[in-house]
Amino acid sequence: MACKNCHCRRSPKLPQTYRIASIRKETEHVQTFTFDVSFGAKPGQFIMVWLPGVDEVPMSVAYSDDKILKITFFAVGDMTQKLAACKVGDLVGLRGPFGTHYEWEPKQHLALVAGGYGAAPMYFAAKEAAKDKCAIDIFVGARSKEHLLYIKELSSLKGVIVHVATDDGSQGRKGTNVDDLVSWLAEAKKVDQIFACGPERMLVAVSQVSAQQHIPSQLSLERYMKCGYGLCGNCVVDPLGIRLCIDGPVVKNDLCQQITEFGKYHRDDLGKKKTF
Amino acid sequence: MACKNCHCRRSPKLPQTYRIASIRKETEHVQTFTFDVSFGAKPGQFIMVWLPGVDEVPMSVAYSDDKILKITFFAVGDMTQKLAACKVGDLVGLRGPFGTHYEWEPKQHLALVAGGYGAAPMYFAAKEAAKDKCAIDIFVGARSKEHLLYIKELSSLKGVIVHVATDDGSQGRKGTNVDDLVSWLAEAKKVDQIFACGPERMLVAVSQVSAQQHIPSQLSLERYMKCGYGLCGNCVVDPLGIRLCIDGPVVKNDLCQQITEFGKYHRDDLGKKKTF
Amino acid sequence: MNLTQTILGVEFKNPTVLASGIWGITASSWKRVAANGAGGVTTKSLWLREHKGHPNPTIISNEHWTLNAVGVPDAGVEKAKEEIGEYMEEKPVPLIANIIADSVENYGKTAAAIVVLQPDFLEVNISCPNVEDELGRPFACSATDAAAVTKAVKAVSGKTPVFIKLSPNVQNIAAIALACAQAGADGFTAINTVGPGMAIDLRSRRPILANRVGGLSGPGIKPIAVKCIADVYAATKGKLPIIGTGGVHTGEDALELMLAGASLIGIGTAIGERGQNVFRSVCEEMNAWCEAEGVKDIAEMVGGMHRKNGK
Amino acid sequence: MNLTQTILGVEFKNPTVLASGIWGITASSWKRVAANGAGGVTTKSLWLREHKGHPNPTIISNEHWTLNAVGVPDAGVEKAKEEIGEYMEEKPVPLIANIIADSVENYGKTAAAIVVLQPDFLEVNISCPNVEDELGRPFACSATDAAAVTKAVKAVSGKTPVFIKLSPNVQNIAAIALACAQAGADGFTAINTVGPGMAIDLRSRRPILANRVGGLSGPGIKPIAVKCIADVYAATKGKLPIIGTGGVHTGEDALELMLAGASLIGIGTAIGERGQNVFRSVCEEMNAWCEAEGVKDIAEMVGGMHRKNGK
Ligand SMILES: Cc1cc2nc3c(=O)[nH]c(=O)nc-3n(C[C@H](O)[C@H](O)[C@H](O)COP(=O)(O)OP(=O)(O)OC[C@H]3O[C@@H](n4cnc5c(N)ncnc54)[C@H](O)[C@@H]3O)c2cc1C
Ligand SMILES: Cc1cc2nc3c(=O)[nH]c(=O)nc-3n(C[C@H](O)[C@H](O)[C@H](O)COP(=O)(O)OP(=O)(O)OC[C@H]3O[C@@H](n4cnc5c(N)ncnc54)[C@H](O)[C@@H]3O)c2cc1C
Ligand SMILES: Cc1cc2nc3c(=O)[nH]c(=O)nc-3n(C[C@H](O)[C@H](O)[C@H](O)COP(=O)(O)O)c2cc1C
Ligand SMILES: Cc1cc2nc3c(=O)[nH]c(=O)nc-3n(C[C@H](O)[C@H](O)[C@H](O)COP(=O)(O)O)c2cc1C
Ligand code: FES
Ligand code: FES
Repeated sequence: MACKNCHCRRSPKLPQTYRIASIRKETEHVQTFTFDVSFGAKPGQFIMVWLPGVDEVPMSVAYSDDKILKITFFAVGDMTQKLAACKVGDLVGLRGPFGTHYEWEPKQHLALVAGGYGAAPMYFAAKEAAKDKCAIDIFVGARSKEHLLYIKELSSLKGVIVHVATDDGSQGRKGTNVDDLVSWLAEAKKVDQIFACGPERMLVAVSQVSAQQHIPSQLSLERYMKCGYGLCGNCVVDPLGIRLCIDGPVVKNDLCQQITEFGKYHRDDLGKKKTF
Repeated sequence: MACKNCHCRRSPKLPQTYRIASIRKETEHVQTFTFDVSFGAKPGQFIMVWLPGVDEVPMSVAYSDDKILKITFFAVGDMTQKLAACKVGDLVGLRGPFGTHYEWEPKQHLALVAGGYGAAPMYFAAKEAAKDKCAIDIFVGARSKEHLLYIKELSSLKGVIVHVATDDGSQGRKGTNVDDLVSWLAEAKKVDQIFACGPERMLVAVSQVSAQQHIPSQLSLERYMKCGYGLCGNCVVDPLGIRLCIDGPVVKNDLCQQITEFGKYHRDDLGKKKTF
Repeated sequence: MNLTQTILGVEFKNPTVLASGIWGITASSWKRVAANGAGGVTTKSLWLREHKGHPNPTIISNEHWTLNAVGVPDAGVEKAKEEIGEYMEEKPVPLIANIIADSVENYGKTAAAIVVLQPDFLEVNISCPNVEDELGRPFACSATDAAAVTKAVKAVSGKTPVFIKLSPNVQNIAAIALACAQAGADGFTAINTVGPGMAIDLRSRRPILANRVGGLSGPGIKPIAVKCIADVYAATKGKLPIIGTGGVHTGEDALELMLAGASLIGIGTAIGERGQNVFRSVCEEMNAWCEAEGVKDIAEMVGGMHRKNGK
Repeated sequence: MNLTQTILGVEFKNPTVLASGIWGITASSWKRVAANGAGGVTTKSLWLREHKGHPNPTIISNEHWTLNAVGVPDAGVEKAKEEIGEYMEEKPVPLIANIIADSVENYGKTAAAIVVLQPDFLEVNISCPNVEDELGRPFACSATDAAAVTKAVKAVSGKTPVFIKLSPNVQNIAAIALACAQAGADGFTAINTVGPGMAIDLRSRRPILANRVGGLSGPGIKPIAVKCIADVYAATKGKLPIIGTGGVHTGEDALELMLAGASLIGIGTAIGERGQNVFRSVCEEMNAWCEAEGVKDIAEMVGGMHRKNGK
């Protein structure tokens, strides 16, 4: 009923299943699913992904235009492993998009920091920002070569310079992508903003760099999400009490620095604190 | 919830009470109530008028603009008599507008035929059509002088010629307003359309004139109405099965002539046929 | 793609039927609704003798719900004879005669008086929430009462299939459906209106409906209809057809009720919002969805939710 | 115009309170909601011991309704102590602690464990329709059960007022309210979610909620809330305060529930549509309406429907 034109039931708050149009295996544990449906999502926003009979979890939008939607995910637990076992044509429920997104001005110089599956939304951000004539340096990090994501796609974007770092040095610089960023910045590189998406410890490092060097940054935070639209309260952070499905996942560092639990703990589905 | 701007509950299908802003006694049994609320109604449309604790009945819009709404009513039975006993400041529920309205083209020559409280909506039509530079001859009829309505208001409208007829000849021509119309038409007067509002037997006469002389006409039909928006089915007419709250009250004569019950019977609140 | 549904031997050119109490109080109305694309029509609830409804206001809506307390007015069996008789001469689509009464005995009498008019189905309204002040708690709220009415109607209904119209306002609709099934019900209509509910005018501080309370219908009740249909379907193992009714506005709504277990789809309140073309539109939308999804026959959808993999 | 309400000695700066289970699972959330203008906050239902909720999807909505089957997850009394303790240090607005349990005995134990944290009111959730598979029919569906829970809680609640949260999914809410009142209830919260209902995904043909069914909230249920509040108010002769909850999105909705008999107004689902400012907006809208109508004190509105001429 939400779709005024065709009287279909498309509502951002009600999942509807779509067939997986194509699957790309990115690494051993990471895949990208493409769906032939437009969600009009912006980089940094997320979608609730439902596998009927299993679970529904939040996932960043890896790409979205007026025809398709992509998600890139890591098979980490029950739901994501079952999702990884899906084949083209299988049904996956989607609803959204939810939350805040990365924001930039045309022609800005942006430094993007991507860890793990964070490379997917960062690719989406890079692609869109490049359209706005932004100059982009992206710092992709992973444990090792095999875990690097979206390197080829990022390299193919005009105006985007890709910096690679691996913990074991199997590709690019040895060390973390944040170390890489820091030394790059030390070479007197000026950037207008830093965007980051990845594990919380990486975000903490970026947040510190951002604060110390007075470079505005936008960080994508993950918390346990049930509804995605502000009702369940599971995604709140201390001590602000804000809901990260509404005021996040992308938060400006100024706000992030007021989140005392940042880098320390998050809450599970019962609201219990879990330290990182 | 229907009003997107102010989050008030204004919905055309949900009555809300308003205070009577002013009362004008038109004749012994007829009064006009003015409300300071805009319903955006067009001439010929009706409003459901609710007197809390008593009843809710349909009434033609006697006047509507972006500030006020007027109804003119005849104290005929329980509800309308109690309504007539109301004072300025008393609460009356209103919802609508409902139904079809009179339609004209700019600069047309219109003959309006008004019987009883039908003079009120006809005044509204005349006023609006005059704005569109229509030439208007209005034939107002009543039993006698004391029952004539809206003569002064009509006479004050530019481009409107008022013809009065009374059964007893106490004012204007003696006879019915339809007789008056017929003789006027016989004087080779050409009109583009006839509009009529009044007792059903008057409408029948107008309908015949309209058909015989091949002048398109629009007639306002009254049937028992509960919902006003197409659900209850109480206002249907045989044999078409159309609902007069939706496809009426104003019907073109072509359609009217297909209504076999027209002038013969109507149905009460139980759906039982009542002959006129 | 085939929208035809043959239910207990009666063919419906599509699954949509006019719900009871909306629009359909005369033969000409049923014909008009049929001409607008409905697969079947249901009469307003018919009483044996004349029955007064409530004073107005009786029907009010906003975009989320409709509240009604029409109070089931009817002129009695003589009028029904005239109207149904007239309709039967042409009968463009099947007619479902909905009956109501104030006692088990009178349900039997009314059924007997109506069944001779040869409607395709009898639908027994034991679930109207708007006549509680007058009649007490609806028969549909007790398995014993519901079964007793079913038995009384079945005793006189002959070959005409009997659908019991159930109330959602019960603790266990499955138990009530089962009791009716055991008493011989041939099918169910689910659901009648929800609640009842109330709306108050702020300035006058008065309930708007003259009856103070009225049953809820419209898009707000669809999830309750789906749940009730699913419960009834599961309880009767999908053996008895269900006329799913409640909050259907679109083809997708209709398909959702069918997946829950409905074979036919009642449409009432949506007429107020989508107009008389709602039947045709809902069918077009069902058709478009089925075509896109490779569903060849609408019957495939019925009860799909209850089968492994939905097939 | 005065929006302050003093209920059983507790002052609320305005009648809006955060409804249980929405947003409010941490101290920081309650503070945030208070900062957004709520007159009071209610905790999510608290269990004595850790209680798992249902798998996702647990909350889905369209413009008419929200269905939830969160399944009342909670980490147990230890977490409650920590969070309530933290909140109480500042306590910007009154706190209503909502408790739940699986037996009469455990309601008593949970109440005892929570009352020592000195919430302003205890609200006893005996009406959650989403844990029926686990717990059976809610206690709120039987006058005897509801009264037994009330008694158990009252036995340990000391001076803390006890509000019983009622279910609309019953034949006679007045009878249940009366039984609770006789068992010592100090007030009521009406209503918990309606139904339950179900929504099915068409392509997969599966119920969307992992729990298959969930309780309805949001604008579609407001008329049911109004009716239930009016019934409870009438049954208890307006002597016990009611926290009216269900489908309130606007100031006019809030006023409607107050006319039916509510002294305070719970707001839940509307947060999803109108955002965190809904409390402030609803208050502004109430204020504007009252100013225009010459209502000087919001308390005037409470139960207005039941008085002659509404005054
Ligand atoms: C805003 C946001 C964006 C995300 N984007 C992506 C993405 O693009 N790709 C990707 O692979 N993963 C993403 N995640 C993480 C993803 O949601 C989890 O990997 C997924 O939920 C794991 O579920 P599981 O059943 O496989 O594992 P489980 O074994 O159930 O859980 C593994 C971990 O995932 C977390 N998790 C489980 N359910 C949820 C939930 N409902 N909400 C949040 N966290 C949960 C748990 O905290 C746990 O630590 C994102 C999370 C958030 C909050
Ligand atoms: C489209 C339309 C426009 C109308 N416009 C006007 C108007 O501008 N001024 C005016 O004075 N009257 C108007 N009427 C007629 C008005 O509705 C009745 O006069 C009024 O309902 C009488 O109610 P009562 O209780 O006073 O009389 P009752 O004694 O109850 O009834 C007197 C007559 O009014 C009719 N009536 C009663 N209730 C209704 C109802 N719900 N719907 C239709 N007819 C009803 C009955 O058929 C009866 O013949 C209009 C009617 C319709 C259908
Ligand atoms: C105005 C109105 C009148 C109704 N009258 C009857 C009736 O006479 N008999 C009956 O069985 N159901 C009656 N109903 C219930 C409907 O048939 C239907 O079960 C209910 O409205 C839910 O469907 P909907 O949401 O499509 O309207 C009525 C409903 C409305 C809105
Ligand atoms: C997501 C969600 C979770 C809820 N959890 C609880 C709960 O834990 N305890 C409770 O008593 N009520 C709970 N409720 C019911 C609400 O408190 C409230 O009674 C109901 O939603 C009606 O109000 P609303 O329409 O304003 O949301 C929940 C409702 C929703 C939507
Ligand atoms: S995910 Fe439910 S409030 Fe954020
Ligand atoms: S007045 Fe109800 S259908 Fe016309």
